[in-house]
Amino acid sequence: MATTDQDLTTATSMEDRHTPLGLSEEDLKRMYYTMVLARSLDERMWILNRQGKVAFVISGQGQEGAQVGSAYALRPDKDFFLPYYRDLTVALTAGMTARDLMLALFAKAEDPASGGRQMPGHYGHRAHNVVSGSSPIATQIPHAVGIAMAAQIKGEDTVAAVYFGEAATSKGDFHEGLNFAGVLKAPVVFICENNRYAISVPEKKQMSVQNVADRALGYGFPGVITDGNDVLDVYKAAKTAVDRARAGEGPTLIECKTYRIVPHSSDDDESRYRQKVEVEEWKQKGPIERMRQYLRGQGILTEDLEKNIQARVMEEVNDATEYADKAPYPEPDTLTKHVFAERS
Amino acid sequence: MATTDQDLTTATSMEDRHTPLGLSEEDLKRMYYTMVLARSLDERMWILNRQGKVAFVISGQGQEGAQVGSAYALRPDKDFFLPYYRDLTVALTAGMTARDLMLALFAKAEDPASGGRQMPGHYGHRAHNVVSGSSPIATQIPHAVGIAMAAQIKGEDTVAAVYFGEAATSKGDFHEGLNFAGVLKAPVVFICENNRYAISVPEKKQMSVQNVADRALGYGFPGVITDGNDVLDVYKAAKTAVDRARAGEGPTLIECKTYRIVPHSSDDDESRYRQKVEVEEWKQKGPIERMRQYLRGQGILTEDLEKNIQARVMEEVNDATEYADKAPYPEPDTLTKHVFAERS
Amino acid sequence: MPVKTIIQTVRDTLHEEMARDETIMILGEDVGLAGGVFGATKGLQAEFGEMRVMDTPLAESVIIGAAIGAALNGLKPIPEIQFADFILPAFDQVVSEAARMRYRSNGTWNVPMVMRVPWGGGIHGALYHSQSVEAFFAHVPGLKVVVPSDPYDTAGLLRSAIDDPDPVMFMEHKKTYRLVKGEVPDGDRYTVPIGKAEVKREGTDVSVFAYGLMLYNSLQAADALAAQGVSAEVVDLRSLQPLDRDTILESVRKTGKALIVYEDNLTGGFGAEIAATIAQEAFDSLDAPVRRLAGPDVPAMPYAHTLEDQFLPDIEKIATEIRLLAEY
Amino acid sequence: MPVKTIIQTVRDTLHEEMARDETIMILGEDVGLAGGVFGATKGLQAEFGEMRVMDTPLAESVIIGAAIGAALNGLKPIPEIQFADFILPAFDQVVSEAARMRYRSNGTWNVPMVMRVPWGGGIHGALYHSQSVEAFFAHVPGLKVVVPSDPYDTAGLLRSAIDDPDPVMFMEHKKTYRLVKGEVPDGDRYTVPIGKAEVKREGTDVSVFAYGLMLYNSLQAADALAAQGVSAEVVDLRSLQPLDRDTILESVRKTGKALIVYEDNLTGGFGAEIAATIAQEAFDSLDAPVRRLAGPDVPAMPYAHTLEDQFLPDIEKIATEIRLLAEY
Ligand SMILES: Cc1ncc(C[n+]2csc(CCOP(=O)(O)OP(=O)(O)O)c2C)c(N)n1
Ligand SMILES: Cc1ncc(C[n+]2csc(CCOP(=O)(O)OP(=O)(O)O)c2C)c(N)n1
Ligand SMILES: [Mg+2]
Ligand SMILES: [Mg+2]
Repeated sequence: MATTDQDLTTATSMEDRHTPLGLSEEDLKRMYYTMVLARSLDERMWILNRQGKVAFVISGQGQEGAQVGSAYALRPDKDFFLPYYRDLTVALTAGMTARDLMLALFAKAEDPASGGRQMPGHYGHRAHNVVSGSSPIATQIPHAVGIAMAAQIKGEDTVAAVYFGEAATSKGDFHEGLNFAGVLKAPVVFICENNRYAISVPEKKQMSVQNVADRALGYGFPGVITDGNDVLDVYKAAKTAVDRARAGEGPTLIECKTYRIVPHSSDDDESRYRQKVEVEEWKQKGPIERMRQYLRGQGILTEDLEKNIQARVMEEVNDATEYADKAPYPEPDTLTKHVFAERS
Repeated sequence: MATTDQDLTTATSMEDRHTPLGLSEEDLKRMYYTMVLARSLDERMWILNRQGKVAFVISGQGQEGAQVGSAYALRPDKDFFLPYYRDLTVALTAGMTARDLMLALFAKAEDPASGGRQMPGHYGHRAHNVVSGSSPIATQIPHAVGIAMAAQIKGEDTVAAVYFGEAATSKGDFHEGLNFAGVLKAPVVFICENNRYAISVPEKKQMSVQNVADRALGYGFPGVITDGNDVLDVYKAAKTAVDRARAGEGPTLIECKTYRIVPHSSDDDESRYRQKVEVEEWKQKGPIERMRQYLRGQGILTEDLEKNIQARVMEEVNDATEYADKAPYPEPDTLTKHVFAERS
Repeated sequence: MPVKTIIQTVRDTLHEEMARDETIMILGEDVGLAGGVFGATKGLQAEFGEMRVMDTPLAESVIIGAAIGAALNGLKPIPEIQFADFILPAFDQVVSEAARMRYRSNGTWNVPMVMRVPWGGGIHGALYHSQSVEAFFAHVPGLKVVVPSDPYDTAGLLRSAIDDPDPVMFMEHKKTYRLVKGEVPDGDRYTVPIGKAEVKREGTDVSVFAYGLMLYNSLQAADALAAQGVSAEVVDLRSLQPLDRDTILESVRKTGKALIVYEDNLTGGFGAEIAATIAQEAFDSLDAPVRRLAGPDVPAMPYAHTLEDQFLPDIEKIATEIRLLAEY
Repeated sequence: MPVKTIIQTVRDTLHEEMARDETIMILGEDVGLAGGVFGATKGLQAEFGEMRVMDTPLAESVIIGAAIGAALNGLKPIPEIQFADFILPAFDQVVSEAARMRYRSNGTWNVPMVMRVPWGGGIHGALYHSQSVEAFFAHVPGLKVVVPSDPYDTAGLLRSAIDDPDPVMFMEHKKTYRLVKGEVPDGDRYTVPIGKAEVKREGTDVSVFAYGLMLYNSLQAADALAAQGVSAEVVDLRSLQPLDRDTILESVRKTGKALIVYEDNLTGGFGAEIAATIAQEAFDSLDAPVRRLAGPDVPAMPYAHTLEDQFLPDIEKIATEIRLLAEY
């Protein structure tokens, strides 16, 4: 695994890095497809926003690698996923569909996360153990610890994976959660997508350590730095962490060094705080590009397959968009539903 | 400085350890006197409680060394002190008097900390820059950071010293405070009196690192372990930290390994969670005993001086008790004063 | 029937419930080995183990936050907050998370959890061990807030809270812990429904609404006034969210006069909601202004007994208010 | 006189005040380089430097906590909380610390600090970017809570808040930021006193009390009803703590009828306090029940416009309530 930013170089070696990790070609294709789907959905969301069709977008572009690389190490529908608002790819990996995400974007009644109640990006799906998230940063971290603690108490081998940005690590809930998890040796994996900015605030104003992973030193469990744009590097760390957790050896903090290549949200003007050239540089090092290169090098991604993937993705995105666009909004009188359990 | 618990052995060497630290014999006598005074006040408080004269005591017995050793490195009336409820000795070192502490114990109107409004142990004295503390654990830590930040903005060389127990390091305010201080390189010294228990909860259920000082690794500034029962060891670390802070080099976290040799408070039954023998062992290693031994070894503390100190201390304690006992309670109609600034 | 204190009832009910339902767990500061600073969990760790009766780090936000997680994963956690005053660091977890989980997930996720919160003053607890926090939480949709005042209701409401699929704040008045004794049926797992007030004393001239310690002060004031020919009805609210508006309005419609007594700060206290409800819904029945008697608007209850006594609405002050209304 | 939006007025007033008083500093998330997510601090860092206009880590508790410390050490900090919803993690620092510092130290320590808190809904901000939090804080003795509704008052009240030796929560309704424009005198450092309501529209039949966005909905409802012969008086509360009870009661004594409009959840909202005050103090003048119109008791305002619209008390709903009262 990479240990400093300088180590985050584009993988060019032709060596097979996936087989030793227990990943088949099918796995790789699935991961790749999910990333491409996430990116295309994400791009479509911005288009819909620019067209005035949806009020708000918050985006995961650039962070798909960190997301799929980590989420793929968990068991869908069995382990718990606590994504944050950039985690389209986590949501898809956990079992949510393109339609699910588009329904949320359009704030439609059928949105499985919230029925159109929350802003887009607030993932959730009970059937897939994707826990409903809120907007206040870092509050999901204690939930993940509690989920893991419950697994310990019940004697189940469930693992909880919780996601957040680097700025979330400044918050009390991060500290209290990791500290408690350390004491409990709870089966939880903390995954930080360090994209270098909190809206406009750069990481050096967020913390005075070089790596988010360094923070694990205060909690008595491993902190691991990964090249967040290298799916396999992230997967390797996540798999190790999940195995550790399931074996009762306790939590891991995984830092994925990555970058968001779009503005913070559709309300953000990024020119106030960063240069175009910096963004362009990172686009070159993007996780999808990196994986494409790897798959081509391994002879897994042929030109035909690539075309086929693009076509299937487009179809899925179009279908989801159309479906969500046509779906009905929540009825006004449902406003007062689900405050408490309905009386029987 | 000690690095593990095992290193915390009673200093028996006869070597002069204070002169290299810039401490004169006068300094040592002052420190010793303050500890003895604190201990005697503290013991008197328990007696008054057992006599039914005061409703509540919370105690610093056993922790006087950590307190005087650190507080002595600051400039009274210039630097800021943010003690917690065990810090009798910090309060006295900062300039509060025995009468001040007894007035608070008796909840009298003249109590300079709160006019009898707060429970005993909530130190504060504006004229001495002793900042009013509350009961919720760890809330004073962000205040210290803000005080230090203000000094930076005003270009003043003030340092803030903030005190807390090891359990306070589990709280979000600890983390947020230290993280922000690290980013600012603020002139603040964080002093943890690790007395091994939070009421009944032992340190191993509080954190999964071996030392509180390890937590500093997540904040990019030094974390130092001291033998909290060795005044000179603590002073050395504190002096270094204060100098660093004043020189603009940023914060330090100092852990003082110590022990409280009395119950948590007058409401606590410590037999529920620890053995008498453990307490007795620590009493042997007490900071006052340790310093007495050192001072005798150095020929600074003669038998005459010891007697003289005991006599002066008793007089001070008696005077303070009598004075406070006789002082009037707050008038009932002052209940509604000082909610806001009085209208002029 | 055995006669118990409130604290004994809490302890025994927790014990029975944990024996009955193995998904119940308790977590908090000093709840394990020490059995809680008030003794509410005494002996439970020895019986149910360190994981089901868990001493946590000193961190209220993660106590509540982890309890939420445990609830999401099939347990029924009962976090104890050592003093109500110390729930404020967990405010975001309680309000933004526990209370909003069901609503924000369109009814798919829910948080069955009982937060035990010892509150109230009169115990020389000073500014930070005496506070009333019910107004903060009874304002938050998605939370239930119950305030039992006697042992019978304590057991019955605690069971209802445990049975509830949503987060319940279970507020125990510290001063009543050992002061109030009462009969608690053994063996029978009876429940008291959340959201029902109880008329503790019938009367015809003035309705008095109270909960916690103030209920007892009000009852005693009513007793004292009975001798003087003033008949006060005293209603124990028992639950603030949901609030039993029917019982409140029924009483006011009968007496035509209402006094609300609470020890929290007057302004913005939950008594304001009760007064506002009466003013809107029972206007035609009112023969006098709706009056409130509460703690003064000072940050909290001071330590010195001269000030603490002055803070609390005592029997005399309550009696004066009732008389004033009766004579209106 | 220049005509400005509210957000422009906030920005200009901060600018003038910082130039005037070098003890003033601003801290918060994205307030520096980016000038704040709403632009309230645009250009200030370039002029006053990184230490006086400081981007902080994402941690509201230490934003408020450090501001308290800075205030204790002689500065006048103006922390910005990006959205009111995100002040909840700092609840303990605001309530237990800032608000209680003067009282607990018997008047020796104080916390002069202005917390700027953009609040309110109608901006598609959904559950966590739309909340009303004033009821939590106006209940806390030791805190002042102001809610200016137009540019003139925004500048005048912000200056008063800065001059105040105690902590002030300065609440800016997000929806009014660019919607509301008005004249703001240049050059003159006028102030508007904290604790004074203003009758924005005189009337004789019904008194309507509101603040923030609801003030404008109420004014429009009053306008609409004027054509139908109903004369509504509309009072802008401007400050909730202290509350201008005199102006409120005077208005009710004149009209005999009161409607309180707020967008926060109905139950336990600050409107309850206003209703309770009227019910107690103006009983003899009342010709109708004191009525409240507020947001429903659901955790917060949803995102889908169908639900958001349904949540907010709109002009029509307000007009209906006024008419109901007028006809009572
Ligand atoms: C408690 C809280 N404060 C402020 C915000 C506003 N906010 C939303 S995202 C964000 C930045 C988060 O940065 P980071 O954690 O690094 O995640 P990223 O957006 O970079 O992925 C801020 C300040 C919030 N949602 N919650
Ligand atoms: C936020 C908060 N929670 C709980 C308490 C109750 N309480 C008072 S002291 C204490 C233990 C503190 O332990 P530590 O920080 O180690 O300090 P020590 O008492 O050991 O010196 C607890 C739980 C409190 N005061 N504040
Ligand atoms: Mg980031
Ligand atoms: Mg301790």
